[in-house]
Amino acid sequence: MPDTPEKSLFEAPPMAEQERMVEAILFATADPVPLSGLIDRMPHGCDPAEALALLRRRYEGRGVRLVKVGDAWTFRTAPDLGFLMQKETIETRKLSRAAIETLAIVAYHQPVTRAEIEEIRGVSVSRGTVDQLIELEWIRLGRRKMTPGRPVTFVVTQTFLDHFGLESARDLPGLKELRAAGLLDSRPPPGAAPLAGEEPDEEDADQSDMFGD
Amino acid sequence: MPDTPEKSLFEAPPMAEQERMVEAILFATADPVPLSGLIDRMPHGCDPAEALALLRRRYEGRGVRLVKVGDAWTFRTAPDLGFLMQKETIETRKLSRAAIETLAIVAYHQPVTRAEIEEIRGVSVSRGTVDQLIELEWIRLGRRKMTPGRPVTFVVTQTFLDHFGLESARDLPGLKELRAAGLLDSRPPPGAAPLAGEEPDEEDADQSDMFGD
Amino acid sequence: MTGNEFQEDTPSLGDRLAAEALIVDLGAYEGPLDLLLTMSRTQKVDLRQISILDLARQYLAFVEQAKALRLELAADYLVMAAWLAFLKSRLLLPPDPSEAGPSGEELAAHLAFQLERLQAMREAAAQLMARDQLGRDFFARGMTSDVSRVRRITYTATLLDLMQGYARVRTHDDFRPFVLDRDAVMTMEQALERMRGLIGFAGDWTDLTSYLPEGWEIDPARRRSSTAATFAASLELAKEGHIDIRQSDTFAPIEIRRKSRPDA
Repeated sequence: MPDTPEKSLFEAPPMAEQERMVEAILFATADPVPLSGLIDRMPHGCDPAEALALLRRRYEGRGVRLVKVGDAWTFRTAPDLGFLMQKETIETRKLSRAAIETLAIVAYHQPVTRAEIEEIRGVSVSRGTVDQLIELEWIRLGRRKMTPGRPVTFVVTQTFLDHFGLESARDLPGLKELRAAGLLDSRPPPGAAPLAGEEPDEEDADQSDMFGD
Repeated sequence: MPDTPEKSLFEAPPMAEQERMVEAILFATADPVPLSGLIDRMPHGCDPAEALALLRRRYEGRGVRLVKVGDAWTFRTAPDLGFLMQKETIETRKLSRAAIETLAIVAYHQPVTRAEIEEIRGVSVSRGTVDQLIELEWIRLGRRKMTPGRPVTFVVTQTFLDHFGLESARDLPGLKELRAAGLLDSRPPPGAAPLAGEEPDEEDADQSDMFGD
Repeated sequence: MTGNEFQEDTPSLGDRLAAEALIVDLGAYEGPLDLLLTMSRTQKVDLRQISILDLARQYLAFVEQAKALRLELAADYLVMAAWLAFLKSRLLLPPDPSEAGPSGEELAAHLAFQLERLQAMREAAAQLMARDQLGRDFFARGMTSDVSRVRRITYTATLLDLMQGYARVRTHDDFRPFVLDRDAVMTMEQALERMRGLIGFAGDWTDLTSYLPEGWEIDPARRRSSTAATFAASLELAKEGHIDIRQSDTFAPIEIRRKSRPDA
């Protein structure tokens, strides 16, 4: 608008550019943005009201629409596509410590029986914990063990590997590597030294056994 | 694909409609959605790949862009408009020089072992450095190396690609030049011959896998 | 070019200042390789044409100076110094055919390669960090709860949680400060469970000691443990509003009774 009396020192950006700016701001902002908020954030001399009108027209009939909420503006998905959004509201919760430890033991020792998990953790494994891990599809039943009572075993699933970004359970670091990475801060007590010296090796041996290569 | 033999009972929606659907799904999510995720959520018979190509063209030069991250898709604001977004910026933890270099080494040499990182940097990798990068979800465990000791390896993640606006690890700046100059070879020190005999070949095989060329 | 020989023996003022600066900033270097890379920059040539011999001399001179200044050098620096001294002798002496192992040239070439590679990684890291970054230059969708229809709870954990969890369970045995494996121990949970079943029958004030499990009142260790547990459990029950507690005098028997609830 070169003919406005209070013409700024700097030319305002072209309208197409202002439209892009409004588009980016509304996209990235969590809450609807009032017109005043747009004016504040855009370069001097911009006219967000006009940019909004253009943008609104541009998104007409698209998968998302520019809508006015009170006196603020925001993008919303088109109402007729709501059926696609059903998976969008997922509430994530942190897994309990008991569940993480149980899961870790299954991952490192699979196939492992419930009794073995309890032996390693030193506490009984609640039914709910195992159920939860099965429901999450992170562990599943493996082959029965050929020991008295033929107990069922647990193994981790492909879903587990996907979730934790692992190519295989074999890629999990062993105790020695955990220690090297500083994930294992605690040091064995001085008295237990000879045992600690052997332990990592044994661990590694266990593991390659476990995954049978 | 109307000529496929197992043609579905319901006609797939027209491409313009599929484009709207992809647009709505991707607009609603902050995280990249893999092609498989789109296929899962869209009506049977849809071809999101084609819809994505159309959509990408539609958003060219706009305030937001459709970008590919690994095998997933997402909308991101145009980088030239970053200056408008200062209010949204979350203060990111400043990475140490060691962490930045380690990250670069993982990205360019993946899959890479801790020993290889140390060999390249000439110092031991401090505890916490790898930790921090894993916590940022920029690196993750890769396949174990088929060398003595079967050490764990590190590779970069999709989150890393997303953060640095890379479509794939192949698009790392200067990758081709570095490879041509032989600077990505794992060249063992002279005298360490017996081990070196097998390793480089395998390394190359692994790497071309990773960068998929 | 001709000045080169001369310079090696008597370093110029500039070189000396540079070396002193290096010593002062030793803490800024991440190990000997980093220091060598910095020194190699003073040669102002392509890393592939660098003179490893010059570099070795420079490094050894640096270590000597540091020693003269009684600066503490990390072991890494001394190991590198020893290795470079060995390399220097190999480069200077004519090759001995009877000697096994790689030649000086091979070793020097590898060091040059290492320096070049480290430099390349540094540059790559800088290029990487100079890229447009998510959350700084470009941005993700700000609002993600666009539609709220189905609410599904997913549980999440990170690989770090998993590895730390495993580390925790695999090490707790080593660190259990003491172990309550004695059978003469009653926990408060056990006492609480026992009392919950019993208080329903106790209408009037009853001595707390009558709640001790059968057989536990004789053995002193068992009596001590069960008394403490039962007492703690009764406090818990009082707190929950199930019972009243009284003690008429110091050391007098502690008595409890079920609380009569107004709504019961």
